[in-house]
Amino acid sequence: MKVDRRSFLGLGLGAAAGVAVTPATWKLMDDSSIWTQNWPWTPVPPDGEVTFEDTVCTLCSGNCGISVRKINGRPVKIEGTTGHPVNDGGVCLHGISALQYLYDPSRVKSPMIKTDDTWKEVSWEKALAHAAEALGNIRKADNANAIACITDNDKGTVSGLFKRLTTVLGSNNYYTMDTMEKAWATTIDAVNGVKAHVGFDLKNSDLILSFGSGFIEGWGAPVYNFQVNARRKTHGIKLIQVEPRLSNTAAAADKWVPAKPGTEADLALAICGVLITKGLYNKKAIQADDPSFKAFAKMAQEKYSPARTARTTGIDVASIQNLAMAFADAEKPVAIAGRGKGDSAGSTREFAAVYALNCLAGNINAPGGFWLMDKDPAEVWPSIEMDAMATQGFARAKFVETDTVDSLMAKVTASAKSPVEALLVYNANPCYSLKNAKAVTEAVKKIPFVISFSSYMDETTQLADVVLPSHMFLERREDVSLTGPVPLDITALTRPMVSPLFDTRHPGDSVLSLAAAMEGSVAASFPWESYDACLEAVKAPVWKALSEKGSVVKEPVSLVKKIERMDFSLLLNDTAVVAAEGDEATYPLVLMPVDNIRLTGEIAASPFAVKTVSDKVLKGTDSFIEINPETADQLRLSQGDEVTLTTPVGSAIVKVNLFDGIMPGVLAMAHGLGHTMAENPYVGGKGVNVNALVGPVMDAISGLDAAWGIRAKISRV
Amino acid sequence: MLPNCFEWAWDAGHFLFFGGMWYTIIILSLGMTWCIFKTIMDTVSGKGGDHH
Amino acid sequence: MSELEEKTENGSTDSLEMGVSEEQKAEGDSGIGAGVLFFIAAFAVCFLSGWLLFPNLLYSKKEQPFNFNHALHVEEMGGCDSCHYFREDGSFAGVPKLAQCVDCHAEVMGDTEDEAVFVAEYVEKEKEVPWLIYSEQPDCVFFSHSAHVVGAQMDCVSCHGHIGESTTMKPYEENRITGYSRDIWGKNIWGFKKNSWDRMKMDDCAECHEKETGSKGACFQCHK
Amino acid sequence: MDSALIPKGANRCPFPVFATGIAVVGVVLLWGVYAMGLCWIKGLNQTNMNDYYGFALWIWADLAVIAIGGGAFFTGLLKYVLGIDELKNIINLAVVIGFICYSSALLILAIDIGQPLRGWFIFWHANVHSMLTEVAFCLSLYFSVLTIEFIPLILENRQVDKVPFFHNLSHNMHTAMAVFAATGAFLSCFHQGSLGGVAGVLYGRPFAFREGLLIWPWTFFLFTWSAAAYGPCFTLLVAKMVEGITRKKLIKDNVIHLLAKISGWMITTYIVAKIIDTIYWIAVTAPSLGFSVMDFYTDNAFYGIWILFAEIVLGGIVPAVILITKKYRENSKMLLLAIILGVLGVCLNRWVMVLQVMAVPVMSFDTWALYIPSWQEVATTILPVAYGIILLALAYRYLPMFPQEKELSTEK
Amino acid sequence: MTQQNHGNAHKFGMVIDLDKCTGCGSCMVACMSENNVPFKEDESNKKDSITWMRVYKLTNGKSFPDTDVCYLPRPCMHCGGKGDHGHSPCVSVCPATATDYDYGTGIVSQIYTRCFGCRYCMGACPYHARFFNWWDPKWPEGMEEYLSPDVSPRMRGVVEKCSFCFHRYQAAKDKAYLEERDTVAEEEYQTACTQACPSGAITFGDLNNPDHAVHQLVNPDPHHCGRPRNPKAFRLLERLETNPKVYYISEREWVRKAGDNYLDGEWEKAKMKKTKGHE
Repeated sequence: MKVDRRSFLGLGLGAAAGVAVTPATWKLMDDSSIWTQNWPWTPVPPDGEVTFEDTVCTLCSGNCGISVRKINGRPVKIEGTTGHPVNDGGVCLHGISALQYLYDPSRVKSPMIKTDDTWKEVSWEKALAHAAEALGNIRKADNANAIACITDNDKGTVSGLFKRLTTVLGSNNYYTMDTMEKAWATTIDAVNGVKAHVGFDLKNSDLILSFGSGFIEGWGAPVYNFQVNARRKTHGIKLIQVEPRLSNTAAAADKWVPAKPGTEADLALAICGVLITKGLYNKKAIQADDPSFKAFAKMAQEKYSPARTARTTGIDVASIQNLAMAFADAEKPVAIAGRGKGDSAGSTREFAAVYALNCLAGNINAPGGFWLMDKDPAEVWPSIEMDAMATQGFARAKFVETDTVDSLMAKVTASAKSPVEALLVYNANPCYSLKNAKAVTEAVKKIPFVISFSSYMDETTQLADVVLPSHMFLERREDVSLTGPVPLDITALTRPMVSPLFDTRHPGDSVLSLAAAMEGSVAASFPWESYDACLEAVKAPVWKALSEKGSVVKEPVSLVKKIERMDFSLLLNDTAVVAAEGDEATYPLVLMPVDNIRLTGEIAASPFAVKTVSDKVLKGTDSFIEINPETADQLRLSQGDEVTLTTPVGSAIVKVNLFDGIMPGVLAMAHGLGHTMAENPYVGGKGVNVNALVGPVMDAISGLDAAWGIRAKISRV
Repeated sequence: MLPNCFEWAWDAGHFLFFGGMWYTIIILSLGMTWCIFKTIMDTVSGKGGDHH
Repeated sequence: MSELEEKTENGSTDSLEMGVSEEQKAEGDSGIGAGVLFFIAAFAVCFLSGWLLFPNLLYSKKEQPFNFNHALHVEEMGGCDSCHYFREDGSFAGVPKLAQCVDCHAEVMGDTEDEAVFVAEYVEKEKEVPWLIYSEQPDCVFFSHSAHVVGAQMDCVSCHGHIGESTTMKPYEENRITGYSRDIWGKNIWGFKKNSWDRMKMDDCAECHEKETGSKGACFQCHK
Repeated sequence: MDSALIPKGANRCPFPVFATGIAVVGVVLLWGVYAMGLCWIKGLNQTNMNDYYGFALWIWADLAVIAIGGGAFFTGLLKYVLGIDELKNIINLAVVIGFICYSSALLILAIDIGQPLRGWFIFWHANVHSMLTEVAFCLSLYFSVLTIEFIPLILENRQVDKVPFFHNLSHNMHTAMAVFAATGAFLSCFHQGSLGGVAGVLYGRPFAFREGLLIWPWTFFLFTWSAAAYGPCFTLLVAKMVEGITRKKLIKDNVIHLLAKISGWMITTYIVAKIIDTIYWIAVTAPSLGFSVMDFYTDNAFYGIWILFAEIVLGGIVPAVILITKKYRENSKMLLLAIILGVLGVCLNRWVMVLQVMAVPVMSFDTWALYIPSWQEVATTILPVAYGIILLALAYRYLPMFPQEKELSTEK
Repeated sequence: MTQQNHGNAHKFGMVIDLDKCTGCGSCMVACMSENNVPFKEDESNKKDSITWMRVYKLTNGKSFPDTDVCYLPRPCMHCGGKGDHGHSPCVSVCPATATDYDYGTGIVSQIYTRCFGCRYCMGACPYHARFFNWWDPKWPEGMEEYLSPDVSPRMRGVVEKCSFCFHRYQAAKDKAYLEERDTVAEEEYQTACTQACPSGAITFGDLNNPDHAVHQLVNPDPHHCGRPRNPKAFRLLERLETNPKVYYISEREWVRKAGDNYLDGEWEKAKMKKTKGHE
């Protein structure tokens, strides 16, 4: 039998017919499509029991109460805690995406030491020994005061431990980052001579006069303000926003007063002047015969008369009169200040002017008014032991008298050899969030030894020599005292939602183990064997309530009643006026950094947050600047053009976004972009850091950074 | 397509749509079977042998 | 094209044709035979492999970590809901976690070899037992036990069969391509089923829903 | 070398020349296949499509290729059902073109869907109310009809014809062809229409929405009518191209002019209906939804009123006038101009009915969305063209497509 | 629940007060976190960024200093379609019934295992509320731990959309069945965006139930497929008769006008008729 073409044909047909009759083909067709429904690389989240656990979010000074939904102990969702005094169930977008910070690709996964520019992962013991040895050498070289430490604020036990460590090492160079709360404290101190914590009782006010504050864009406690904003229609709360640009607050406000940038203080003083001339101020609160008040009144009425102020602010006289009348007619008016989110300090003159307005309204410590709160931290610290090197170092003068990191960095840049030989950084990212970020980065590079306690490989940590990575806030048990300008006195306790993912430690434990590694008096000053023990000991007065209920709310808030003086003399002379750096001839325009609720200042935004950012603020890796269409026409620019933006401090390539809501001649750029985090492609390398284009302007009185913008010019690329 | 499909419902839409479809399929398959059947008949009776 | 060309051109092809037809005639009868023979052989091979070989290849058999005697436990503990219970938020706990078993099995109970494996490998090491769940639906399915057991007063047997009376665990058969358990996709490859728990695909649920509630229900009733 | 396969009495170029031609077009085909592979394996992120442009170049190519493939069903209808026997000389070409167009359309659809392995869900879990279901069913059924119409042509290949079974089969199929052609025409009327319905039913898109008769929007009837009208234009265009490339006269002029005349009258009636529909749409439908006509044609970089003018005047009225007046129709240059304009007109109509629908903003705060296809999209659109050329070349070389070829070659 | 028992069917809907909305984006992130929505390294091309809830920024088009801005959160509208018969623009076009209208709840479902990605529904939806997975979703190493089991993660090649957090309705029904109740209370079924909105601008509930806040806020007209009788409320693209279930409220007239398309002078004419009518 010869095998020829026909038999092959038979074979083929037979096989085909055979297969067709079996279920194989149909089954494979069916199964292949079901296979596409269950691709091995498509995740299948395991199901389980749903539980909720409450903790507090520490991403900003609002400290909202959040409850974490867990499936078999695995956190899957962050929601607001209903009934919490600050946020009552609401959460901002950053709080909701906190789990993305927990699993952030740029998390530092274990202690690291940098040897000739390459990171090497090491054990905790090795890293601590390396740090202790370096600090020890500096102390032995009798230069203990050259050790500096920067934290975000000096509230809470962890900051306390860092301050204690710096002191015990023998240095008084402990600095905290500039915030609006610090600027208010120095203003109150300058005017009233008392130490107080500022709070605005906005919920009960009926007129909020905001001088550039991002009332619904992250200022103070963001969610608290959202809820105040939501009550405006029902509770008759008027909002007036003074700002050169139509921000979200200005758009939601009942009235938007487009004053020229940097002239908010002048407008406030002009309103004071009008109130005084019309005698519409609270006579009880102010002694009319007080000489300093008389001088202030004369200045406010003459130097800041409505006519002159109209010229400086661009707001016509009638509007100034109306503003004053509105402020006078309101029963419980309150004026607030602190630009954008209040991340940077701001000019004391501006704060004093606004404070004067509140004093004239007589709403100090009144419901719906301006509260001077006396917050006792309820902390019990045991005594410290100082050895010879420590006492000698501590006696020396602090590098910078005013407690501001900007001046410290300026001093390091100025001197050939850096006065600071060792720098400890915790919960702060100066290389990104300080103005003139490039200069700050150079300064930090000059510092021989830097220890970072960050959880993330952020800009400052990239320059460090040793990283002692901290747990992320969802992995910590820690006390958190509310620092935002909210009329509440709350100390809360964050609870660990998940056991630590990486080889990190609680920052408190890192300080304790670093001190232990230093032996001697340094170790002796830290008598606790773990941070939990320290927390329990230091917060002893309120520990029982704190550990059981998770938070201690002091009802009613204790207010500073005894005010020695009401002295506004600091406003009399013009030394405190803060102008934008750069001369008008070469830099015709003004650049203003703008705080956007959807981006964060200190740490980088989460992938979800960056995803919500409009494509008119960030497109690919290009940042946009907002410019008024009129100004754009004069420069023959159209939407999306690429331009070079140059300021006295730096320059960058950005794109043009035409926005009718910004004042002609003013440029605005979002704050919170331009992070350089290689491991996190979701936010790293996107856009321009506006802090690299704006330089710091030291406030004449507080010494804090009071820059609100800078002069700039743009040219086609 | 068939009554055992999940979406199958004895309603107007299905009658019209699948009625038309099956009607068309039947015509086509009848047409083809007729052709093939006739071809077999012709080939067996040796009709197609001459090459015109 | 000239006459000549055409003729030669035709001529050459004719001869070729002539040659072809002769061959065909020469082995006419045996040729057809070979073709048909091959046809039948191929048909048989494919037919049998399709019906017998393919189902076994398609499903992989896996053994449970160790044997679990349902009958014994039902006798000791009472009904199904002593281990498979409802949480108070209405969700169903499903296969019990180690924490439940440890209530009694802190140390070895009884002398079976499986008990030894259970206590040694899992209880002492506090490792969850990786049970292979016969009635596990794919990720796109939302099945509400409370709707069926409490709402419709259905008993467990109608979907899970008599697993309660089993003393040994049958091997877990899983479809290699889709990952579905054979209890979901059905024993009989052709789709006939004797009792309700032989198969639990979408059509089976739809059939029962149609009967009980009058409609197959909206998509989101069973999908997530 | 392959002379045994070439139809009796026809002469074709030597095989090497043919082979190089196929090779060149084959390279373009492989480039398309590579792009298709990319789209299947890496996913549709290979294209520039996005959530505004779910339908883009591929769906346009799909609609256009089906519209110009309408020549097959219409010519079939004319010859077999209406008995215009003279068209038997061009029906083979029409069927081959139809087969190529429909197979390309099915291929494009297979590439275009996100989950090709689940493609059969459209048949199994069919939603009878959806126009796309109707398209899928009738498209694949009509493709089977086209295959049935194509098989006799293949069976007439010289070598295949020798086998008596095949010879009888092709003969019998010819006799039954009228039934198939009629079913094909019925199916085509439906799915050409439902392709029009795809855009017409979108009551969420004022640019595309049209009222209609029962469940069929007016675009349903317009699409069928335009496919039947412009399909023959494309068949004539391909005929002219084949004659140009092979430098042989393959179809007698009277057949060409007959088909052109019928196509002319179809285009005339179509364009009249199209104008009426456009006027009704501008005057009644769009304003009732809050849109004036210029909202669809202003403040964007591409779509202006020129596109409406081009589609109706250049693509409709001009070819209609040329094709219905004998003097112009007979003049080969004018005829060529008419059929080219016709084909471009129908392709432009399909472009507008797919891409401009996606571009026009509907919410007042939405913006125009413009889109440029990626190279993968272009390559996979050229893939069917290359495949079509190869198939047509093979058919021309080995299958007796043109009955009048021998007669015309001896005349010369 | 077939079409017959329209009577006791629910009709879940949402009312968003645009004067309370600050544009903060909490609703966007809460929705993405709740429903396992993926994110790419570059999400700045807003035309293929999967945001089930998207906040649009509207301006009144006036120049400085009369410019005004309003934020408009846009979830899926869960359209009832013409005459509220469930032929939503997308449901009526889906060839494989991967998206369906549930008469019992009024919610448009989207089944990711049935969808084969033809994207016709994306073309049909005038609100751009449907998104295609052009890429296979990918989470950074370890982040898959935070995925919720209530919503199945999607695979490339399928369309996805807001489901009014239907899994929360399923969970609420689970609890109701256990407690032998057949209805779900208003606060038991709230979407993630409603719960997360810090300003309380979003209200969610059953439009058919007079005791629910959404019904009281908007007072839907049962004879005109739920058209709002509150003059300050409006629906997006009302004229297209898609009958969306999401209502917006604003005191600002230019915002209400931005909700639909009007020929020149039509808005003013309609306003006069309204003031003469019953205000």
